[in-house]
Amino acid sequence: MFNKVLIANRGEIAVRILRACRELGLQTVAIYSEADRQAMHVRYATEAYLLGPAPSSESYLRGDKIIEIALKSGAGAIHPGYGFLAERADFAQAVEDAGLEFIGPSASAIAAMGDKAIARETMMKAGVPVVPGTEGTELLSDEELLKLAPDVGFPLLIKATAGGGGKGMREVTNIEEMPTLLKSARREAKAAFGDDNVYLEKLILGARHIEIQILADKHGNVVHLTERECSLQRRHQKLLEEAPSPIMDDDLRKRMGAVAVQAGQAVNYESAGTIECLVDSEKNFYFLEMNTRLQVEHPITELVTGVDIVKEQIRVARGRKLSFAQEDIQVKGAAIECRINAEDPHNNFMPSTGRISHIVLPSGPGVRVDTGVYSGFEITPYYDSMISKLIVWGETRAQAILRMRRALAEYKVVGVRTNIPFHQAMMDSHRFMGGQFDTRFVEEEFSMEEIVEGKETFPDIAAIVATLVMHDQTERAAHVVRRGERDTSNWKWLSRWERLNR
Amino acid sequence: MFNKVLIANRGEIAVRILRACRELGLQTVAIYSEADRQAMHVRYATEAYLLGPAPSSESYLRGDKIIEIALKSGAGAIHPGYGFLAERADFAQAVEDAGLEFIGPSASAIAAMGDKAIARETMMKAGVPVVPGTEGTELLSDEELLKLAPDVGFPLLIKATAGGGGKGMREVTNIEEMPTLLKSARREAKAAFGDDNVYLEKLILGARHIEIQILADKHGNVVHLTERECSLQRRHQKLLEEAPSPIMDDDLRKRMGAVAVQAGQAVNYESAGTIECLVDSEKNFYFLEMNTRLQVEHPITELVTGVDIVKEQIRVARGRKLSFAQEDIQVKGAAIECRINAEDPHNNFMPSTGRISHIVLPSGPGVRVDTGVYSGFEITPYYDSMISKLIVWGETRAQAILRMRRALAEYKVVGVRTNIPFHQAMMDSHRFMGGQFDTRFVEEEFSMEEIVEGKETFPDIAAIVATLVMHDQTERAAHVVRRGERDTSNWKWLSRWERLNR
Amino acid sequence: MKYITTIDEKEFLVEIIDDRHVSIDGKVVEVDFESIQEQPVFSLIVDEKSYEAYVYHGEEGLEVLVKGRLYHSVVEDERERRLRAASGGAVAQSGTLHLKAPMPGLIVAVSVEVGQEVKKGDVLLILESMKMQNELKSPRDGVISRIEVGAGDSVEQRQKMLSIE
Amino acid sequence: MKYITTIDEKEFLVEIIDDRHVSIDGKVVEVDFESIQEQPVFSLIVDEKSYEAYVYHGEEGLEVLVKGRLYHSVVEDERERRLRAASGGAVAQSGTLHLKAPMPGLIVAVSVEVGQEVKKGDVLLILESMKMQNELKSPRDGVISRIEVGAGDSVEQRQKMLSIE
Repeated sequence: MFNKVLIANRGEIAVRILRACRELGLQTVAIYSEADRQAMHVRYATEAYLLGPAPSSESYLRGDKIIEIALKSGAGAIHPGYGFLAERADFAQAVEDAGLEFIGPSASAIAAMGDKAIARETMMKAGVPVVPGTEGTELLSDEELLKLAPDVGFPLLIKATAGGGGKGMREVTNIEEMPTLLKSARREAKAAFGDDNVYLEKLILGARHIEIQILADKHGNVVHLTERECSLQRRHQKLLEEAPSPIMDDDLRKRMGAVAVQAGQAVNYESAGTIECLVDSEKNFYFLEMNTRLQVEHPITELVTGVDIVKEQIRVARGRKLSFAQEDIQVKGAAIECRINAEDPHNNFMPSTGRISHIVLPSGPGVRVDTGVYSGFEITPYYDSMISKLIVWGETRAQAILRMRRALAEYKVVGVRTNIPFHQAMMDSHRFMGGQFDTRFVEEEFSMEEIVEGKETFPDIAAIVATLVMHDQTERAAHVVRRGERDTSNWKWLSRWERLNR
Repeated sequence: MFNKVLIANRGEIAVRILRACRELGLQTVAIYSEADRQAMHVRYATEAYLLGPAPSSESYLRGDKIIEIALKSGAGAIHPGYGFLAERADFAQAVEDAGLEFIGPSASAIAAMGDKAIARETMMKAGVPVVPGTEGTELLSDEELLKLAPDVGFPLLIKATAGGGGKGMREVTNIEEMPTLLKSARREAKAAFGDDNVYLEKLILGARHIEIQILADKHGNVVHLTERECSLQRRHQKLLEEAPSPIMDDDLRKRMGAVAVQAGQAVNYESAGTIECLVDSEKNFYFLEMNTRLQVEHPITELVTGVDIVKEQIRVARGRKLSFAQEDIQVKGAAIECRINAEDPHNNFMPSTGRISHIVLPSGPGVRVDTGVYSGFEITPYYDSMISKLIVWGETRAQAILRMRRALAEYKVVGVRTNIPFHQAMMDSHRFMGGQFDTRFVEEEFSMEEIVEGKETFPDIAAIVATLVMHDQTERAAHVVRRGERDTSNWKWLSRWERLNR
Repeated sequence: MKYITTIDEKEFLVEIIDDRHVSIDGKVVEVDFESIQEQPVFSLIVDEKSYEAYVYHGEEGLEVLVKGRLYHSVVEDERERRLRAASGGAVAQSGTLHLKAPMPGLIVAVSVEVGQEVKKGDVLLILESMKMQNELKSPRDGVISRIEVGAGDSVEQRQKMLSIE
Repeated sequence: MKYITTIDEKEFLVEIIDDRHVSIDGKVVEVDFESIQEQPVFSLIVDEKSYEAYVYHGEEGLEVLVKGRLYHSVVEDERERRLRAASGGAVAQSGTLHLKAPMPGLIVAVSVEVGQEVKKGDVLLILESMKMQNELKSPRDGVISRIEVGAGDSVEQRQKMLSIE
């Protein structure tokens, strides 16, 4: 049984896993690219090894090097987190071949479920409804896909077979634009997963994206931890998730949960996994894909069920039985997660790079922040733009929303733009409050500007502050004020502040 | 029904209450002394009013001025927090007389229960066992107390009638030392509560300090939220609390809960309150006192029951019924709170004043921090030394302990000494882990040094770090290195750091 | 001292009277302004209303975050204002605009050609960065006068990519 | 460059060889030392073991917090060490010790008299501050040579209260 874990990831999820290991009394090995030498996960781990240059292909995607480091450091297990190598069956196999424990499902389960086309076929065979699309598991060329597209019907989606997180995904409304979109989807998939294969799927309109979390051990126990509502997306990237789903009822939860457990059993699943489904307005659900790894949004499930999913993953990887049974899982209260991205919501969600000169995290009752950044952290263009996850719990959905408003108001990031204003507008949106939305809501019906417009603004206060700050700065420059311990000026100025902002 | 609340307090509890108000959509009024102009609670509130100079007697104890500000600002209610005016019946009465809502029990309930001597009598009449002591409710002179002492029996405790939090409390082992101890107890009580009356109570040896949280509304509903274990104290100051108590069983919980509810009903109690008891090794319990206010340690109850006590206080003050009944209260998992004090545990817990030049709060799953301090905060000698509360939740007590270890390791405070090393040693103590302790444990049996001694140390690492830092500093001073954006030196130095530490 | 302070295109006349008083558009208000130690944070109490402001230098002027909203400010004293007025004021508005890369990345596609007329909001090019394809749009109407990058090029942050007359 | 670095009374001979190598008590180790931006925090990786250190200036020398433990350090180069050795080194140890107030407060009681012999750990006086009565104990054996405060006095931080020979 292993006592040292290598975490093959970076950012908030590396820190999340390190925390779980520490709480289990396990030693930890961090790996890092040259861009991440100062990162929290490097400082937080027992050991840290340099992987290579900043680009993922030369660092976090170097499975060979990672296994080499695991062996050298004496780590008995590798936790892949999400993204990077998390859903690469070849990596899982290589880890196993090296005599190490892969904290996740078996390579064969990843191959069966991780490949979206094979997964669809597996589920169809098990009698689970799937979204219509290109059936079969062979890899298809652009020519073949263009030929199959009219049968699937427009609008349709191009999806990466190795995919997840909306990467390599394109929406196609007609055959004419399809060749170009195929090309860009393949390019993005290649960059994100090192695999440019894609398949087609019918686009179901008015649907909600609801997923079921499962956990399974090596002893054949598969339990589902109920659902997460993930319909709020932009360009197929989830922005905000909640548990439970506002549309869920006991019957639907039972049915979806049963299918999720069945899906896990069909591939002898082990560890944490997620069954993603589309649910239409009649509450019919369709299997979409299975993510054979930890999800970004796993914390909301942790908050409503009380189960620590990452610790449980590690426990079952060590051969233990699940610490709970299906009947122990009860949903209590409601949880919401806002993904805080370094993106400017006022400017088409353009990613924002640069140094976070100052950050204030919200805290207090019912608030959890999972992050890997800190005051002084440099956001580089090499990795994705998510800098943290803000997660709240409330006794009811309404209280969770009110708490999220409070937490967002406390969250301050100086130096880069973030999508906090987007989340604030969402928390004020009547459609969101009413639970009335589908997967197209953010892109097609939600207007941040409209919601912001109605709010009270304080341009006069901003004017006073800006003027006092500039005035003081000018005065100082002119008089070369001596900087003593005590400054009697009322709008005294900090040299650090000046230095930071010049 | 009020829509604006004045918070008659400072520090972490003011921030806690402000957060609750914000989550309820209420406007807030902060008050502050001259020492607290930069404080978080001032910046966090909708409005802020200066009270007066730093000493409490000229600021946070000025009830008259606070009511005046409430009226001026249009606040309809006052939340007193804990300490300061929270248990002053005259203040509660004055608030009511001014036509404002006091977020707490009625003046008569405070008078009946807040005065420890009257409370004892009330409970005795209701048939609840109390710790033997000076019975009766008249105020006693030193002479009278000295005469009664032998009947109570030594060892005994001198306690402030207006008291709480160990202030004005003294342990007496013989009659000879009693006059001096009476004097110092009265002086401390006067300073803390503006009232120097004291009474005597037998000291029960080997006892645990266990308290029951109650909540009551204006409609006669009184519910208890189960117990908190508060035996870990030093000089009668709680240092660390947990819920549930390791010694609790269903029967004892039921009996103690019933008595707590009965105590509340006896005085038509409203709002949050706590029944403090001593429990001896045979699980007999004795009523000690009732705290007619929010407790410092309320968050651990919030974490195991899911009830937001502060929000519930505000709701019932607005005339609402309690949002739950007794049967809804279930204990889930375990919670621990460590009070983080600016005290040097290596030097007799001497308070530490000065500026917090840098602070890193722990975060992530199951961790909550309630605090009013930040990087740059100045700890003054005017108020108490508690700078924050670190609270964790775990599925089991063992997991909560492991999580607390993790969180304490993440908690970094630079610039002042804190008692974090004390808590770390406690989390490593076998006696604590086994739940085997009483109220004398910290003072008489716990040795931080002994526990720390067994741990691995890193003097060589400290030596390398110190040398590299000094070397770099010297080099810089000698060569007057130009400070460019990019510094090629490997142990580059930050001017802010230098400035901070010179 | 008098200043003309522009907040998101709205002008305010702000006069600093003394340490506790400011007039804004002629109205005198009592201010209690405090810099929070070690942080780019200011606390302003005006008529007992409490405001917390996070302030940092932006492209031009200060960025001020108040109650969840970011305000762009330009503060000028009377002399600066006169100088700018004399030099023609908003001339830059109608001159050449250089589109610079907001972050390092890879040019996926350039959607315009030299000589092409563009409207505000038209997509000019697609820049791949942070694993996302980002459409860069025209900030105003104009004509493309120069293109300095092509599909497949890597660009550095703030590198000039194309110009609009 | 060679240094004699004292950590909590234990001496280390530390030589800085180059940017990546240090020898400690004669043993050469590879170090990767990095200052974290904006924070008094350093990351040190030695033989792939990762250490995070919080460093600040204490009364004398640097205070270094590593893995939850605070180390007091004094770093001297060879020249400084020689100078100190020449001037008698630990002389201050046996000279006069001035007890200063660790924080502002009120003297509740003075438990000793001038001329009285005290042992290390004996209570010298009681200082009330932060709503607590704090016993100040003698840091070493000696004789009280001077008392400058009495019960009821207010003292400022670092004010001299009494002296021990």
